Amino acid sequence: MHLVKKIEIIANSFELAKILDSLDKSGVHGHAVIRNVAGKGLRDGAEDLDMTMLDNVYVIAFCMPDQLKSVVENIRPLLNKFGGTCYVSDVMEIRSVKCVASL
Amino acid sequence: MHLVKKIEIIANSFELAKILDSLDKSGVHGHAVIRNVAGKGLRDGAEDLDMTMLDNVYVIAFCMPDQLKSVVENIRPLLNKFGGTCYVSDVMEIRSVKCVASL
Amino acid sequence: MHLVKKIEIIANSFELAKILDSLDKSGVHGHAVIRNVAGKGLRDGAEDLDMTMLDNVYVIAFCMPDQLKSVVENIRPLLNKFGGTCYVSDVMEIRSVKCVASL
Amino acid sequence: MDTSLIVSNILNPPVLFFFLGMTAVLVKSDLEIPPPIPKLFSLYLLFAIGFKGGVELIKSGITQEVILTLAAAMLMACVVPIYTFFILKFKLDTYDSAAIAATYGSISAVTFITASAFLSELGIDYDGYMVAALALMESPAIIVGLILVNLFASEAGKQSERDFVWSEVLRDAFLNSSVFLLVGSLIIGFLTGEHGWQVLEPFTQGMFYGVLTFFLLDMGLVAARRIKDLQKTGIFLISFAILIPIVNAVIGLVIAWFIEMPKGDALLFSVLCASASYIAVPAAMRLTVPEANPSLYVSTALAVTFPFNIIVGIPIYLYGINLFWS
Amino acid sequence: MDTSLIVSNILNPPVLFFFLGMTAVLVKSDLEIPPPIPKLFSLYLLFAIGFKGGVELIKSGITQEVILTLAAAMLMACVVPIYTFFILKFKLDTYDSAAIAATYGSISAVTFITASAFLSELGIDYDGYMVAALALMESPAIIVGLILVNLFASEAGKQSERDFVWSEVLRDAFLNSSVFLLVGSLIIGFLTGEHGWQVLEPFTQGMFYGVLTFFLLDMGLVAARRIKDLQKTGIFLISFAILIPIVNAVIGLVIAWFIEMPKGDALLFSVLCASASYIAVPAAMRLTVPEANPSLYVSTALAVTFPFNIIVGIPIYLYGINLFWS
Amino acid sequence: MDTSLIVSNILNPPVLFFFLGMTAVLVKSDLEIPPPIPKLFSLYLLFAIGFKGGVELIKSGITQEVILTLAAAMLMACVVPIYTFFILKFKLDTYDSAAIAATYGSISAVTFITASAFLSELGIDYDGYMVAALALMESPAIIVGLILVNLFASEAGKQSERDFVWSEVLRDAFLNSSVFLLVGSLIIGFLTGEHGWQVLEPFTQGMFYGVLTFFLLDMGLVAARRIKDLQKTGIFLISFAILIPIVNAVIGLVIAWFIEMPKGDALLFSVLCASASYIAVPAAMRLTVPEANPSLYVSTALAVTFPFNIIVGIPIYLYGINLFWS
Ligand SMILES: Nc1ncnc2c1ncn2[C@@H]1O[C@H](COP(=O)(O)O)[C@@H](O)[C@H]1O
Ligand SMILES: Nc1ncnc2c1ncn2[C@@H]1O[C@H](COP(=O)(O)O)[C@@H](O)[C@H]1O
Ligand SMILES: Nc1ncnc2c1ncn2[C@@H]1O[C@H](COP(=O)(O)O)[C@@H](O)[C@H]1O
Ligand code: NA
Ligand code: NA
Ligand code: NA
Repeated sequence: MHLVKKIEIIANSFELAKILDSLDKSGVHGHAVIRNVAGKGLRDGAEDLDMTMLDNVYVIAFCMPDQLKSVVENIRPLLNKFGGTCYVSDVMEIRSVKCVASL
Repeated sequence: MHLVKKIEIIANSFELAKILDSLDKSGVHGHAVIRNVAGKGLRDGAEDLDMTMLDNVYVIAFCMPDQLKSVVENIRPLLNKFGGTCYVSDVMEIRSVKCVASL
Repeated sequence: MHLVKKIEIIANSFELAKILDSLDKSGVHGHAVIRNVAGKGLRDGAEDLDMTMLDNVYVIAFCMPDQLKSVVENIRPLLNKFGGTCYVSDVMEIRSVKCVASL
Repeated sequence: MDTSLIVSNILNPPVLFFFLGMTAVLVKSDLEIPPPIPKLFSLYLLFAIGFKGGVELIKSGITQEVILTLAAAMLMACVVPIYTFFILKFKLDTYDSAAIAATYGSISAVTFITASAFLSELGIDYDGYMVAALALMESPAIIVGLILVNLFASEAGKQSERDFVWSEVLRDAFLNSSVFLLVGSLIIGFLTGEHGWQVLEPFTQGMFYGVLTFFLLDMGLVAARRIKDLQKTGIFLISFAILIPIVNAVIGLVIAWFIEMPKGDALLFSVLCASASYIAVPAAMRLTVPEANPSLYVSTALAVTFPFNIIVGIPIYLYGINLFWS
Repeated sequence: MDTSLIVSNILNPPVLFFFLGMTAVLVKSDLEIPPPIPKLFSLYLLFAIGFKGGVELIKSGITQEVILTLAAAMLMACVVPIYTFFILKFKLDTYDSAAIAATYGSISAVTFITASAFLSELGIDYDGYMVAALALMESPAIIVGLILVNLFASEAGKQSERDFVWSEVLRDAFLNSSVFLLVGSLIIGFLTGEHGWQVLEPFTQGMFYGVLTFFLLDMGLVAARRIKDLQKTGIFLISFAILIPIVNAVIGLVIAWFIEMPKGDALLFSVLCASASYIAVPAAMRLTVPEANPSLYVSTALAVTFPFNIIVGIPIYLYGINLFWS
Repeated sequence: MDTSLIVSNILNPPVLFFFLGMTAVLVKSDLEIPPPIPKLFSLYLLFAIGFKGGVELIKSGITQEVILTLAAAMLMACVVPIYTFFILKFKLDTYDSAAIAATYGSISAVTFITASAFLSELGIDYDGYMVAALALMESPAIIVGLILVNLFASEAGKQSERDFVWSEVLRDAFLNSSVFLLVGSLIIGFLTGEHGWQVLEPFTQGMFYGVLTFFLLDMGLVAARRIKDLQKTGIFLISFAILIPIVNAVIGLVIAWFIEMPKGDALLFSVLCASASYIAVPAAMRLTVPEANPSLYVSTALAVTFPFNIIVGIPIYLYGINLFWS
């Protein structure tokens, strides 16, 4: 097992393309995206998954600890501009032949 | 970066309103909700996402460490009564202008 | 509060039955499954949630620390064969009457 | 007994697709109707049946017959949960008994709709106001069930009694999405009448049978997935889930005969009495009687009573009617 | 004033189901149309209305009338955001003003479709090329809104100005899914003509009214959920959200009268002028003017202007037309 | 060559909406049909085509012609993967070759359905039992592909051979959701016959063309998104994905000519031979031959062969038939 960083981002779905770009630019090429996330933040009250397309996405990306700095630098301006939240934590990767963080 | 607590709750969807209320009462105003979560717990076997509306929700809320005690006090009676699971872990928040836990 | 392990697996949806079997065999009987997860890994480029059924599932299972070894042994061959990622982290369980990891 | 009615029922597309769904689960095919498609279909069916009922209610007017029928419906919705509760108490605790009793006191809209499609096929008329009876019979059992819990629960149970708020319970019972959409569509059908009917007809009438067929495919999948739960349920509950519908249908028929309902209405009324709720009541019970075991009350209603009514119940009840009405 | 038009509008299934949806939220029923079903319905409506418009456009041909109408549409789409911007600036900052102004400069396809269904009911004809006007009026307000922000934003605002790329903005404006599907279906309807119409007719025509009805049920839910946001909005914006549609409709009618549109077209044109966008424009504004508060521009358009137009606006505008056209 | 057939094919709503979907991706519009709507449409199409086939099968009966046709279908489903495997082996490894070969040995139901809609437009009849051929041709290629892997895989490959269970493979091949629903609907159509057809007609027939059109819009989106994968694929596979369908269609036509199929059946048969699976086979291959690269076998079938058949293949094959059958 191997220590990697888990990045969790919750943001409006229209930011998704920009977020994935930022991750990619920081060298984090793997990610998982859950759509249709309802939520409530500081900014605009409850997001009901209605016709107004104000639904959120939940993005998970696991990366090597040394990529983290670059990710934060790239993501923060997005959060500053459009809102959304980003959290980082420590997880252990179960290594497999096709494992992700090792490459 | 700043230490905050991540609260994850998996429970039947009919408890959702009560759970969000409890969080709110404890001063945790932000949250994200993923619906249509299938699962299997101790209580009632597999939840197939069928017409019987026994599907689960997955609620994520990030909060300040000092709010945690109040959240636990408010959520536990719900879990005792209706079932569901609640877990807490440490995460680092990437601060942004519109960041959440800092307010 | 009580320390338990959180296992997160992201894999192609066709592996789901095999993954849940492995968990079950390792004594981890509770789990939650989020379907329709889009993503990008090392292996086959972006998974668009299209007709080709290449969508992912996100499986979460909380277990006792001593079950972990067995889970890893059972899951790793699956990841080796079919791809997918598995991560483990520490979380605190909020104990309730119907709590999960304690049993 | 004449089995031709059963055969002609079974050879209908909806019932055959119900079988197909069950078969898919048994042979482990990966066939599934992904959520929320079944939800869409069930909203559609409630919308269409409610609207049609309203349009026909305005034609028939609110006559004495209508009022008698609705009174009979209310009566059955209140009596069934009480008498079944005492039967169930022989074997089960108060919570499970009350929850199951409430389930059988309420109704299954899909069973009703399947029966009405069966009547249409056979060219037997039925009145639009039976939809009002359907709507009326959904909720009372929830209230009766809770009263039973409050009366019979042990000390420990009394604690949880304090926990639920009656206003919430009443809202769950009378304003849950099925009742609300059904009654709402009924009222709108009543208000717009023949004119509204014409513009909506290709949607509410033309597609109706097809959507029902598709929906029963999903119900077959759902019911079959629940079958394994029946092991835990035990032989007592399985017998209960077949015999009680028959008993209720017979009571229903007797009442229908007394108040001189026409044939079609009598069938729908007995089907309402015989059917059990697997959506509204279980949802309400989980919130208000969390001590009861959902796999008991959901699985009996869904994996035994529902298929029983769809496949053999409906034609049997009609057979009974044919015997006595002529 | 003759209220019979309003009554006959309200007694239509779509409007009644809109009320039903609002009622569901007010009485706290758990009725909901789960995503992505509403998305499916809105795609269907755009597909059907666009296709029908294209088929009829090929019949009428591209005449001088068509060109005049489309020019009038473009004009209104550019002028409305400018003049409303200055009204809004009295009370709000540049960002909020520009975002709201853009919202009201654009249109609501569902309002248009409801108006066209209302016309069909009354047996009043309208031309297929009005759908082209609908498509044309969706986007310009977004561009005008952004230009207003660039011109009037303070220093601090100028910073964010550098951030967005015009090519992206233009793509959002002219190729967003509603405009794209509407225009695409229009072109395909134009290309396949009468023949394409016949094969698609049971789908695009037969189900149209039913889907619209179902969709307005959902719009009622969505609009009512937004009503609580109106507290934050204040009386100024609420009055704005009722008065400006009337003003815009009147301007629209005057233009329609000058260029001698037939009655049906005049109603649709005034409805386009009166309606406000709650999908395309808000999405674009969040990306390009993140400083503006979405609950202001979404809630006014969705919880005030949309219901106002659907319920009383459409029949009032038609009443006006009836006065002057005869 | 006479291009009028191609033009008349392209000017159909389904093909035009397929283009519209591809265009949406190319111009980066955000148009999308959110899941699970496309799933609903594909279930609907299988249901409708299967049911219709069953109803017509009972009319024609199971004659010698039927049996000959089904035997020819089985033959092609087994032979195509074998011969294409050896062609592919020139450039690719055993795993990729077998997976791609299986893909082309199987069929695409949507291509079949589009071809049958094209025939209906032109007023050319075809027999209901062609749906049975469709169902029969879906699975064998999976089995043949696996046998090829087992025979030709290197030592390292032999290891994974031990891993999969034949019973699971057979279930995936013969009971996967498409085959299961198609065959199930066929049987139910067969059982309920003309009577079942009449009650379901507005649903299965009336909406059919519209749903197909909508579905092809989504297929256009999906196919275009895959186009960028073709870079990795290389010129060899792209040529393969265009030439092999033509070769297979010609073989199919020759067989059809020998067993004297009528024109419509011959077209459908050649389309079955020419089409490649992008759902059932890829799913099975990922499970049983995980060594093969999915972007190779999915993208060629979806981004090259499918559009090729839909746009020019179908009319070309019909052109060939017109030449030889008259
Ligand atoms: N404290 C929180 N915990 C969990 N999710 C949050 C929290 N705050 C915000 N979110 C999510 O992030 C989204 C954007 O937040 P915001 O930028 O504050 O509007 C919200 O809609 C929520 O879904
Ligand atoms: N050990 C576990 N790991 C992950 N999810 C769980 C676990 N136990 C229960 N759950 C989820 O929590 C829901 C409610 O649990 P329960 O109250 O035990 O029925 C289940 O349906 C699962 O989705
Ligand atoms: N670094 C990562 N972070 C988050 N999710 C990942 C990562 N790598 C892979 N995944 C997810 O796991 C799935 C399978 O990965 P793979 O086996 O590499 O194709 C991908 O489709 C992603 O959804
Ligand atoms: Na009953
Ligand atoms: Na406007
Ligand atoms: Na083929």
